[in-house]
Amino acid sequence: MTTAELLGTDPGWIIAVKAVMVFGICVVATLMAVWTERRVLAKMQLRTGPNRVGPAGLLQSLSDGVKLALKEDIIPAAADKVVFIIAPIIATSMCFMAFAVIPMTGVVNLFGHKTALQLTDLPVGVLYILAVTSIGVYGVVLAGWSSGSTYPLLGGLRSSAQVISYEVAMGLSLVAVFIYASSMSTSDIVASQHQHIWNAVVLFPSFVIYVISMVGETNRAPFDLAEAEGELVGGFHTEYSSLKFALFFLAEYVNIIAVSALATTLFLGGYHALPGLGFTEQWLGGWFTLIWFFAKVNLFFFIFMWLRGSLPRLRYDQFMKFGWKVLIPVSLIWILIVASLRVLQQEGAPRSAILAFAAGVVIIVMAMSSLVERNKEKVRSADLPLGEAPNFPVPSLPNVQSINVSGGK
Amino acid sequence: MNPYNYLYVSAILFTIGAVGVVVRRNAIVVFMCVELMLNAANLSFVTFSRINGTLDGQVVAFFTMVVAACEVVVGLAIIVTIYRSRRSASIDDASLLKR
Amino acid sequence: MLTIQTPEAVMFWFLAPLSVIAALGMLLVKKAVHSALLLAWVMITLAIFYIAQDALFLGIVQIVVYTGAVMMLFLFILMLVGVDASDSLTETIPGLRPIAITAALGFGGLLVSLIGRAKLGHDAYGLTAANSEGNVQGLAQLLFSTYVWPFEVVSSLLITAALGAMVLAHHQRAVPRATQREQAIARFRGASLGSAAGLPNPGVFARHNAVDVPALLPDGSAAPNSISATLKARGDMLDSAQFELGEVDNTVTEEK
Amino acid sequence: MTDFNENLHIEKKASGQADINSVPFTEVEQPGPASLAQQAKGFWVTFSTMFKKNQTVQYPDVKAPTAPRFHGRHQLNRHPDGLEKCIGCELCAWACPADAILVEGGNNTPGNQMSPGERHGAVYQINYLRCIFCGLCVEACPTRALTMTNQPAHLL
Repeated sequence: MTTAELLGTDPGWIIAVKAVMVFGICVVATLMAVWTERRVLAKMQLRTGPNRVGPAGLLQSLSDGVKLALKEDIIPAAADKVVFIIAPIIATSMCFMAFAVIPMTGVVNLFGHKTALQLTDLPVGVLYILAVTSIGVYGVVLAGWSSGSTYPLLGGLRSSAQVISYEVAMGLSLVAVFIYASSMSTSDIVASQHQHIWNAVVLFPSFVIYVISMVGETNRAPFDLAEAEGELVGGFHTEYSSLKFALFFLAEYVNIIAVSALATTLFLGGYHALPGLGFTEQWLGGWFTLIWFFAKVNLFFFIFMWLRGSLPRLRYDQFMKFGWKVLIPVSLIWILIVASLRVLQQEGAPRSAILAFAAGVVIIVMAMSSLVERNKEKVRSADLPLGEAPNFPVPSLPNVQSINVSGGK
Repeated sequence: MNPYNYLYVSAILFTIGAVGVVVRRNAIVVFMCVELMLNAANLSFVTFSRINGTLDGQVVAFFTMVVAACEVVVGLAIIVTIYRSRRSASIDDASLLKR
Repeated sequence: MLTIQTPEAVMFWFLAPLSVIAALGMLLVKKAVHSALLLAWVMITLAIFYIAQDALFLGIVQIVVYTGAVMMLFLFILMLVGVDASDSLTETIPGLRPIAITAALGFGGLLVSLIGRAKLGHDAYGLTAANSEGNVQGLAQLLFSTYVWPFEVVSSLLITAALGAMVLAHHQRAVPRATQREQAIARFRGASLGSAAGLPNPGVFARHNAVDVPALLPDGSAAPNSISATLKARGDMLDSAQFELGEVDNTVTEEK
Repeated sequence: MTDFNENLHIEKKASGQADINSVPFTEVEQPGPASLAQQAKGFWVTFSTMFKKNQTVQYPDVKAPTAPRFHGRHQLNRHPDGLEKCIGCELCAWACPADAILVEGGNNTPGNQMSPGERHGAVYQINYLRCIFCGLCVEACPTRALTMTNQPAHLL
């Protein structure tokens, strides 16, 4: 029985329970994620991080949330009031919706009913996630526009351009997965990986492109240009305070968890155990798969934190250049290769032909990259035109007749 | 209810879009009204596809979307170009050849 | 034979008026961004209609393409072109509005009455048969067999449009843009060293360090470079004289 | 470039002195983009740091010794015979850049001899919400009445 058929037998109350569970998991995971991020980042910087509220500071984010909720809610006079209020609501509700199609467990027993922890299974589930996240961006863009202030507007503008360009790369990286799984449904993709091998192995370039563009999509460091603190104050949410700001905060973290969950589903075999540990899936009546799922999601979340701890923020033009001139062409070429390989396989071409094709592609790519490298060397070694020597006075030092500023000669 | 109701909605939306093209002065809003008309036409394609029991209507709607995307890309580029030289996005200001 | 379930009818009678009201609002609101939002809402309701009519793929693609990309592009351009330029709703061609509304009423009435009278010759079928292999598979079957030529034509159109947009929006530089390094070298090799150490910050000697208060030069006049050209053009520049302290009051009041 | 820079034109130095124009520029080697291995090394730095010992001192719980010349809480001293050193001169208050000190002098009377000489500090208040611990008051004090201890101010 496929997951879609299994979910089709759910009575209404099970669906309601699962919806509440999805909501609860997202909120609790956000609270935990904020705490984890602060602790892990602190460890990366030889600090301790929050450790005062609750055991090991576990309740820190909860107390932060309560504090935010009790703060004064300010709507700037120049703001467009309706849009200003709607924006955080859009941002938050949409990222919760993305979780509806993510399969979190295999078959489990929920209150005596056999089901899987996935709210619904659409034949176009992954596209649905793309659609929902693209609506979620409206929250950011509208927040920037409606604040009636310069920096938020710049943040919103950056964010819209950023999301449009990185969603293209993201969508293209997913195409290879669709080709391999021959389905766009999340549960089918998980099932196909269970039969063969993780997509992260076969479709490694797609995996890398997805991971990069998911960081760009969620506005996280090193791609956090929409809220670049050094340049744009707070970016799109500069003018927000109190619960509305908390909603943006929540949206950001739920978004991170959602894209991590999608990455898990598409590339790391979803809720299934690591290869060779399949026997654990029967422990706890199938609920053990939830542990596997969250272990993988946390792996991605750790990558988010690791990036934030290691890399400086990109300049905006570098960021755009990277998206349009590197990620998109690379993923286009990769899709071509994957599609050709797939066709060769389905047409029953001999293994040697497939191998020869793959080897040919590898040789072409290497030749191209070495050509590019050689060109780069040429540019780097080209002399800068020597203009006139500088024309600025140097303070005369006591007992020194001439000063050689450049150290040479 | 029968599926023809969708056709009524489609007709009304199309009319509203047409009025918008005529009445509004901001080039971008005019453009959005054109989009509304295309969307309304799409709705009737999808409805007819359902009424006739074939998927051809949906394929046509799909093509409409692609063409609309092309149109938006080029149209917005034109608007930006006009805005660069005129500092205005109003369609009344773009009648330079007339005056 | 097609039978429509009650949930779909409820959904229709709830969403259809909303979408029509939103479309009307699109014409009536002043700000272009509000128009764009209302249009996005209309598009989302249309997507829901598509999904309700067994066009699942098209419904999702409608959201991804229209709401996600096209409307986002509109918003992007609106912000680029001038955010708070609210549209004037005055008529430029006299009598245009009544004529347009009358014509629209006539045209809309004609369309509606035509749809009301039209006869199909057969009952509505519904897509259960066509979607039996799945909506996506059915669409793909058609797209890559019957419609493969239009598909190719449309894709070449897409590429042409992308190129055309690039040509239109591209701004050719006459001279290559100076890199940071070249700018630094030019600063030191130029005729004057006045700017070698960078421009003065707003607020230098000015008793106020907000970005809209220019720095003062040693002679007390405002340094023109210390303030953003945008603020200057907008007229948002403040005179630093108003922040000067008055004469310090040196008179000692006698203690009681 | 712009108007006010034109006024600042600086004359070249006379010959014989150091002339920068005679010095040729040397091209400084620009590091190119880091290789993949170098990037990985950077990631390893942050990762390995996670397993090192924290540098944080859990301050209110664990009190690290302050530096020998730490500017801590102020202290008003007395002479060995028990008389106050402060003479109420208000020099500390005048020296204070943060305007944190309030001093009111009082006259010493035969029945109430607080300090040697004629005057003593009748009121001496330091507002620690304003104090910036710069120590200028200590420098200003003519009698060494005011010094700073090693203890953080808010601990008392």
